[in-house]
Amino acid sequence: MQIDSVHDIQKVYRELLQCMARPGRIADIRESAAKADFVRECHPATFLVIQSVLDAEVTFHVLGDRSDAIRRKIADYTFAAHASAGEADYIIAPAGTFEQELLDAMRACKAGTLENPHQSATWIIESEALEGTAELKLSGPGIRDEADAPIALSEGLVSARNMKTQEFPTGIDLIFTDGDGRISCIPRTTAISAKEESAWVM
Amino acid sequence: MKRRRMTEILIEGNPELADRLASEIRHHYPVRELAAPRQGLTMIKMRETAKQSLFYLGEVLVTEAKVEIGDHIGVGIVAGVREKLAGDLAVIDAACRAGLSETAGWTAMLEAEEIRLADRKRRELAALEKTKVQFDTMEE
Amino acid sequence: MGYVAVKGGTEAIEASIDRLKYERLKGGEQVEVSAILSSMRLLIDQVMSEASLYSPELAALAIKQAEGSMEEAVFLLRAHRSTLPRLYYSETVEPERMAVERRISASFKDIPGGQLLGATHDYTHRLIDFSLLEEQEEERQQWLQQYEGELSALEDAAGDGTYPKVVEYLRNEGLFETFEPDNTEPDDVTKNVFQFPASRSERLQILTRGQTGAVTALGYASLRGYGQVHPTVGEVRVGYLPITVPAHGGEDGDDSYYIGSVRATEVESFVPMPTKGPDGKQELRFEIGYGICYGQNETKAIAMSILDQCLEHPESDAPSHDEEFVLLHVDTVESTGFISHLKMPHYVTFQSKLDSVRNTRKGRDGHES
Amino acid sequence: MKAEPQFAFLDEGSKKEIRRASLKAVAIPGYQVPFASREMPMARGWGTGGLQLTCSLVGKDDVLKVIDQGADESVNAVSIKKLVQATTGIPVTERTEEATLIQSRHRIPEVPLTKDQILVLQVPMPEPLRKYEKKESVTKRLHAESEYSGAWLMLFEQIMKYGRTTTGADHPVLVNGRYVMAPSPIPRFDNPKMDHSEALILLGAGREKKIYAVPPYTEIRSLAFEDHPFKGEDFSGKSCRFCGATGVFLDEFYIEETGMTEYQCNDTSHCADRLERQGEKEVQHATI
Repeated sequence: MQIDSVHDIQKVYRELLQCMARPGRIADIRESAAKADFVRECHPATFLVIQSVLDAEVTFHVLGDRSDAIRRKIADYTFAAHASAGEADYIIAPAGTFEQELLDAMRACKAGTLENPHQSATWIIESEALEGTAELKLSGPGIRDEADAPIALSEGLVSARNMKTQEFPTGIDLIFTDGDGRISCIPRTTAISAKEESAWVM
Repeated sequence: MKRRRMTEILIEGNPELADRLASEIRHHYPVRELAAPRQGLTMIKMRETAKQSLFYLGEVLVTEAKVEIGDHIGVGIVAGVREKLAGDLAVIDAACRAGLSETAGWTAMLEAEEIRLADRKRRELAALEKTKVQFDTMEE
Repeated sequence: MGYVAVKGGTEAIEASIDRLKYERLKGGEQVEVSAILSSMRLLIDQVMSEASLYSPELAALAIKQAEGSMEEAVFLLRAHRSTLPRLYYSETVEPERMAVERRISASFKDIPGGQLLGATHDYTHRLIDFSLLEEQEEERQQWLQQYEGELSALEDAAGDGTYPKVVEYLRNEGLFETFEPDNTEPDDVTKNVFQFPASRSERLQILTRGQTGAVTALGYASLRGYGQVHPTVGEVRVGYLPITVPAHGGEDGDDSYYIGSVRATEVESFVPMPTKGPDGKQELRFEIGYGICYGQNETKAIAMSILDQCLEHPESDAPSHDEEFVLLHVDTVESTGFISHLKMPHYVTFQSKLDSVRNTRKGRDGHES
Repeated sequence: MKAEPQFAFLDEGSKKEIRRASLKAVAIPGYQVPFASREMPMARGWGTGGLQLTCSLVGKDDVLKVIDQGADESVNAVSIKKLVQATTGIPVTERTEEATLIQSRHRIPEVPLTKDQILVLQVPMPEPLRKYEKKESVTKRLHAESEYSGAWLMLFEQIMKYGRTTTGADHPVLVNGRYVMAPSPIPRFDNPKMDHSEALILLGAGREKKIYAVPPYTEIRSLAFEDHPFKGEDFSGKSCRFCGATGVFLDEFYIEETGMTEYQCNDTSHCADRLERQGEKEVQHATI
């Protein structure tokens, strides 16, 4: 079945919006993702998120060693232009991206300015399965008290992200996708803290 | 004949010429319609003369059609609502891109139409010329 | 105060729309779109210019639907534009390629190529012509035949309809600064957000699609003293600009598609501005204000050229030099929309204000007395 | 010469831009994200910002409610519903509980909204600082620097002059302790409904080309001084003449025959609901 460029994309967007508004919420877009089974280069969920926000008016950057194939696919489907990690509006970190490369790009990417905080990079990160036990606690706007986040985030990533968001309203917003058609978000306003039993403390 | 010159003759000239050329192709080759004539917009990019910079003047309504002959895609674009002409232009464009033998015989017809257009333009210019203010100085 | 059934709004709207149609039809006679197209040239021009959409056919249809209301007709085209895909961007239109129908200069008595009056209302006396009441089809045809007959007897003119620009002639004399062609891609206010300070391309785009009356009023204000630009019109020209679209994979301009032409009015205004000479002494130099709009609308194009020049000099504190003041208030859809929204009910906001006003009368200590 | 019908009027490219701006707005609560507002077949100032948000959000499974000044059957609300229905075919409802998308002008419904609903508010003037600073370039900087002394000064001056703040609707709020925001011209009565709302609230200003948001569970504080606390419109001792409701926003009517002032629910669907439960079948309501 083909992806319906109007209705599937609308569904994905609505889930994405609710995820951005409710950090830590896991949304299931499997039904639409199943139609993107022709996509081999990245998770079908990643492809759908990309389809719902990218077009010729924005730029993107792909990390990882398979970046050429993914880049071509995205450019073909969205007409978005590729740009460096420091300039791109969207940065895509496919599964298997080396942590060092990801951290370097996170340091380099746009975080917006105090006057134009929206001119910042949005990250689309392919993650381990977004389910199971939460390693992290989230708090901030969109969250009543605290939320569990079953998102596997390395200590390095959390600290690079926190560096980038410490001067609100500048910052970066993260979208996570997994191989089973799930998505979740952590916007810049979210405070990430380790569960008490966790091995590391921020 | 180059595309710029040819499309101007076909669009400014008598649309029967485009119809005749396109019919000839349709008669001999299978023409696949990729996009039926549809309306859309073309944004006009313009240079201004104060600082020589570029800006967008506005959009113009166009009719566009796309066809395929063999492996060759042809595009017809014309300002205004002119669906028949857009379709014919697309066929003619595909024929030229494919280098079909019929196109070789078109030059004379196009040139004849071009001459007719030039005549019309010269008459138009002469008429405008009558509204020119003459500043002849009186000399003995 | 009567009670209206809960379905009242829906029914009233239907009835109101019927009433509107009745107003349009009750006179008995209807003007055909083709008649508007062939006889309302300048109205169509103005609608296309403010709509920023060149299509005489659609403009004529919109005029009929809008019962001749300028703001409604423009609104219809703007909204229709939102539903159409933008298929192409043209190649850069170089203004000297205009096939000129009319050009005049106020700066010189004679200009290279001559003053060409073309068609203009400027020298008609504005007396109502009652003979138009009885104008007959036969008469019109006769006049046309005679006029066209005279034309065919004329000797062929030389040239291709293009003319040198007055400004180039003065640039060659060193009176104007020369600029290298700047091919920076323009910004597009209809696709991307614009922020202040606006770019030159954004300013020109907003002004060229501005409401004729608004652009004229602000240009006039500048002339009268709420601004510091009082120009001499270097050149006004009216004519057709050829439009071409690049071919995918095309090699050069000869490979591109010619798609037709659009009529436009273009103006260069000359404004003397103080500047520092090479020896540090104050001297004057001419600068150019640029104006252009779809169709023949010379007042708007001249007013635009004044405002363009004003906005190039934000150092003046006059309102016509303030880009937020000018650019945020000249769009017809925005200004007429916001003015007209005052017709909507505001009883919640009024109730809220009423509460505040009553409270202030209860006592000054913040407590109910 | 006919155009292809497009689901929810806007083309997909326009929707994408609005969606990108909305996502940023949610990520930066209270910050006004600029967007290239599209021209709609409805006048600027008549809810085109809200309508663009609704069109970017709406899907086949949605149920839409539109209210204007509290009324579902206001002509403007009807007109918006007609447009969305004609381009999407989705059902509309007057019952707040049934709606998944609620577009509103100047009111937040009396029935508390839930996490499965999105509230879209139409905004005429999104800039809360515009009353004392006319330039956009300056207000942008003031927001960047969190320089809100002007907003406080305005309230302070009102207290000096009148002994209390005299704001009507659109009383400014502080979002998540960072941005001062115009809540749109909702009455002060509705401001507290924004605080830690279960529903996501999106605000759209079409003419001014801004989108901003209040995510769920976000702190919204109405600007006020400790010795002059914020107060909503006061309807104490008054009740709806139809359903008898108290503690709701009321419209005031002068009854000619009796020379008396009477009150009725401003939220017409809330009132109708109560009446229905009280056994009244035929509901009559004044609307404009």
